[in-house]
Amino acid sequence: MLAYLFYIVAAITVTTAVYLIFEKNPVFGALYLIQTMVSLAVLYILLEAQFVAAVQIIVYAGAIMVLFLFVIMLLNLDIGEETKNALPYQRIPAILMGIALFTIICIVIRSKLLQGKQDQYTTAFVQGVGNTKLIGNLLFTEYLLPFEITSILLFVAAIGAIMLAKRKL
Amino acid sequence: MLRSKNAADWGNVSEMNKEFLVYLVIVCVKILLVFGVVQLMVISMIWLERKIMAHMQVRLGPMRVGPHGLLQPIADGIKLLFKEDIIPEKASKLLFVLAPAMAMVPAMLTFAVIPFGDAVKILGYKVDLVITDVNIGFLYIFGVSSLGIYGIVMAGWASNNKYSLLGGIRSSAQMISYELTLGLSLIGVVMMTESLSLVDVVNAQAKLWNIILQPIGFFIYFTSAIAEVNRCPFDLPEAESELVAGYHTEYSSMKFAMFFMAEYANMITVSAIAVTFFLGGWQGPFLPPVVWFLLKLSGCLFFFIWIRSTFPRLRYDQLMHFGWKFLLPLSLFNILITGLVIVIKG
Amino acid sequence: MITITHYLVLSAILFTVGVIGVLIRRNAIIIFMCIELMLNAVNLSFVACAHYLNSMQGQLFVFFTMTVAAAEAAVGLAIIVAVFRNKETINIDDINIMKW
Amino acid sequence: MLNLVALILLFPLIGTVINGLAGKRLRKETVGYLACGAIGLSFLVSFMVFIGLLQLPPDERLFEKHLFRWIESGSFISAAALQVDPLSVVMILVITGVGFLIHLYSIGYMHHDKGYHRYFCYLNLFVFSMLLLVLSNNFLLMFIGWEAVGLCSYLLIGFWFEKKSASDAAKKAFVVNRVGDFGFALGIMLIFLTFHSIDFTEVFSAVSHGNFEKGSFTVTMITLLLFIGATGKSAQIPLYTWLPDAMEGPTPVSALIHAATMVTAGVYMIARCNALYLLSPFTMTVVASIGVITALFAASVGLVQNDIKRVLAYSTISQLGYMFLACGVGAFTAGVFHLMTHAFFKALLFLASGSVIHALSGEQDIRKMGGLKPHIPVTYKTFLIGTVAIAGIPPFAGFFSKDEILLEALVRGNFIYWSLGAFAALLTAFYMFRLLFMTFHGECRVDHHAMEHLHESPKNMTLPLVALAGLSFVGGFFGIPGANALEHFLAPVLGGHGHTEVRGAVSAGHHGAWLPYLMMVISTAIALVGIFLAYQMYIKKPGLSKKLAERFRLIHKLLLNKYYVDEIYDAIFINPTKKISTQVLWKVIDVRMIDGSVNGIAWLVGRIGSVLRHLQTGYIRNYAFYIVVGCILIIVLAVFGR
Repeated sequence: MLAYLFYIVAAITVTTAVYLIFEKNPVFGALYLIQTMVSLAVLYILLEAQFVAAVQIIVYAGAIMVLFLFVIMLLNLDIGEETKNALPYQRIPAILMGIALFTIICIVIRSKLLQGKQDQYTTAFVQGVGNTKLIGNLLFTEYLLPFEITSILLFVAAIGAIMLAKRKL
Repeated sequence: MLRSKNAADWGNVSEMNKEFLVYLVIVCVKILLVFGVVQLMVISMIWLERKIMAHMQVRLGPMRVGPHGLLQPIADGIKLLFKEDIIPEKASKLLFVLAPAMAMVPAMLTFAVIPFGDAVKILGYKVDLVITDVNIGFLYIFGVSSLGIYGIVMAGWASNNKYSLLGGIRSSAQMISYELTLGLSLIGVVMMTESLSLVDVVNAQAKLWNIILQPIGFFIYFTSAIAEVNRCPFDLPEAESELVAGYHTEYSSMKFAMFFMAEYANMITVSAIAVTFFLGGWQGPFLPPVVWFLLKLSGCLFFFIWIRSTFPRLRYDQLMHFGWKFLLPLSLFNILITGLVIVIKG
Repeated sequence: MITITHYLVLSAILFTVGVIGVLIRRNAIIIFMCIELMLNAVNLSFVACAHYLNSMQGQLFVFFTMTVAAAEAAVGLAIIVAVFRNKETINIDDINIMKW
Repeated sequence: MLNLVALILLFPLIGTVINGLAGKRLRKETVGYLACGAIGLSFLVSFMVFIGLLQLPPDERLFEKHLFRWIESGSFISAAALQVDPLSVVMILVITGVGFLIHLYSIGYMHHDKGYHRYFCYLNLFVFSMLLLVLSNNFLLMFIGWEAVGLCSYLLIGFWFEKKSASDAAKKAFVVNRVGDFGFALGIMLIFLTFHSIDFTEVFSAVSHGNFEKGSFTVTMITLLLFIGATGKSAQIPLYTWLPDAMEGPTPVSALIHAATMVTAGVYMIARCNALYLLSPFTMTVVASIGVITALFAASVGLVQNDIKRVLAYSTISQLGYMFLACGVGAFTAGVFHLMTHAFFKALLFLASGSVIHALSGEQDIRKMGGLKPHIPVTYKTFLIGTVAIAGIPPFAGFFSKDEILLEALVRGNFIYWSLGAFAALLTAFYMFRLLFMTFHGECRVDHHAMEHLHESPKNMTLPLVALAGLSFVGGFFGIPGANALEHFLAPVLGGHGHTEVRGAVSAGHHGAWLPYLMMVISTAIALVGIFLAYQMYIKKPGLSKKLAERFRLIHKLLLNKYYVDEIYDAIFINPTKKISTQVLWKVIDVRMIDGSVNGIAWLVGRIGSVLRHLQTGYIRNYAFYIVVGCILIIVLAVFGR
């Protein structure tokens, strides 16, 4: 049953992603991407990563994509009219390159290059403690420095966004 | 994800025994019950609001249909149902149709994790009076409510009307801004409870309501909630006088009714969250828990109506300044204080 | 049975779709969304690996990726707005003055 | 107290930095007293270090202070470390003491100059460099100080760089010094190759352990190369030509750099390396010969010069020749002793001459002086003391040291050294008194314009004069025969090659104990003869000198033109170099080959670029496409490339 769920969700994810890149209208593109992200959240739940799933919805679907929609509407780009195509000859090679990239990645996935080490956080252990609690613990002890650095990153990004977008400060 | 029943077990068909079937039935019943009650409340809210506001403004309100206009919502509903369903020619049809549903669904979904009563025994089965107790209920609420914005934004854009679009843009900016303070105001409660489950939050308030310990948090939450559901005095996205009703200008008939209902449903949702997080949930003496819950909920809803009839609408820049320059620092301050107290108390 | 390979291949597909999107689209915002798609694809592989290796690091890394994505979205969209204000377009083929 | 040694360096450096960076905005008084104060504090600390050193037993008077690691490259390790031992203490006392007096003098002398702060910045920097030179504990750090004093000398000689002669003189000093420094640098490299270390202690202990036989080729080369450096810095034949020209700088600079301190660096260096030099008898001979020849040569030129400062410059060269003579015969203590006394009286003479020049509003030609004695009495008296000291009249400082050198030259060297040295002493006494008489006595030849402004110098200029005069008077008693304090003090460094042993040998040997006293009498007699001759020629019969000059016209002309050395150098070195540089190096190698290849490469890059630039389309998607292609290639390499 879980397998079916995976296949269904994966199909939705891929379909919406493909729609995104062929969709003329950016608003619809954004909506497709939202759907992709929500489907990914479902996949995260299947992978026992509840916290990541929730954050995926809140941050990606709820905040970042709203920002995208907001900008699209602000610039009123509703008609996806692409006036000038300077590189019409790049379309076919690009798609071929994409396929080549996919093939290579699949080869890497099948190869012995990807080796992992089993860690201590088994499903049973995680469920005993609680996924959120574990992440919180790790984030505020072992990974405190990167966590703080991301906060600085966000701070700087906020300043940068204001600097860029404001006409006059 | 589910505490009572592990999600991973679903995959094993052979283990789908009787117990699971019973569980399924109970959940379905609970869903239907909650959905029905909420719809009923929405309908009665429409009547109540008109009546209460009328009395506050020293008039009578609806009096014609039924005693004291009691059947007015039903009359309104029938009227809307039979009106012509207009879809503007240049509108984006799919989104235009989808938008009201998108507004309605998240409002209802939130109820899935709100506990409305203590556990009771029915026919030998222990039944929690909550549709499902998720251990990340807090995150769930925010995940779902952050999606609620899309209904309004899509409606505003799909209508292909500049007023609607302005309403949509306004609401997206407003809701992003206030969602931040909304979330931060509840962090204090979560820090004290040390759990993200709403059942735990309610249980932790058996002795003392959180509104006593977190008055600032409650104030911030309620203010942000009003903005989040686009109620007066923060109803900029649908300001009749400047935007000709904003994002639902082009809507008519049942679609309009759904927006209308979504707004009230959202109101009930945020009130229910307020009750759960700050007002002790279903906790209370003498009366049955469910009754206590409904009573507190009604009190909150009355507060909404009260504010609507007393406060004037803010200007848009005032709204933004209030959110970013006052509420956000205040909520951060609140978290800081809460953290300090927790650390000092050990 | 769903193995890690399923997830990784799905991730690869999403990533490739994102890459193709970046290469063939001309609307800056859509390109940006394609980049977000690529980030999401990578996130998926992180979570999948974390799950199948009983590790927590993958999930933590997703958390950091999201932070970066959020920062990137804020700054990137601000840049797009600024470009639009100057050039009245976000078709990146019209924004090509940085050349010989 | 010895730990304070770094402070000695620090104060002048601070003075340099403050005056160099902010001097323009400071008041003149502040600048002057800041610079003076820095050197004064330095002197105090030096004195404390001296006291600290005295408290140690004589055999342990060696203190090294490690400041920081400086260069580490393979087996080559050089630390920035300071060394305090009797020799360096004597040097720092002389440098800071005389330096302080000259700083004080400069406040008055330079008062009207618009480059006031620049002057004091350079002066402090110079003192810093000189202290670094004498305090360093290895050859490399010493070389830094060595180069830095050269730089300061360049800056100060060319202080009035608007004057062409000054800037030319500065360049000349710089270039001539470079020749010497080149030899010095080569010497240091050879030392490192030979001893695998450049620390004084390690090198000298390696030498004293007898790993090298006497007169070995390597050691001879090392010492000769070092000596080339010394001739450059200490103005010996053949690299002396820069020093007379260096008189273009302000007079206190001449006193400080070209009399008292910098030019003695070569003597100091040879004294420091005495262990090495003693291993090479050939070099010693070279040193002594060059020294005595220079002494005589410069003294003879000094006879006929008419510029007051030039006379003193040649006398400096001559006196330095004495010091080298002392070193060359192995009497290092006598050399250092003369270095010290010379610093006192030569600084005094220069400052006094500066006072004269100051009084005459810049006049330097002694033919336009005369009869100044009553107008500037303090200057006269101090100048007289200086002159008597340099001429070698007991009991003034110069007598003891010069007499000692001549004695050593006779005892350790041979009769030729002594006779040449004695003759030079005669000439010294003669030309110094000629200078004195022509300046202060006789009829007044000053033009009336300058006469109106004739005045004694202010207090802060005469005070250093008096102090130095005192030192010139008593300076000799440090090394008075019999109770030779300086010699005992220096013995640990300059060791058994010092004076005492010789005295012992003298008293016990075939010469007999009477020799030193006989020598004293002879020295005094020689000086008196010189003075008498000068008196006869310039006071009694003023026309005599002219007659003599006409009688020996050829010799006079030769001397007046300084043996045409500058012209010879021009013809042999400078003009051919210029020609080769212009015709070959510039027009062929530089323009055709170097410029040509550089331009050719630039042209080639330009051509390639103009083709390649078409890859840069400005389309982001294009770049992204290249990136994807690159990624694929990298992954392919990573997967299949192993």
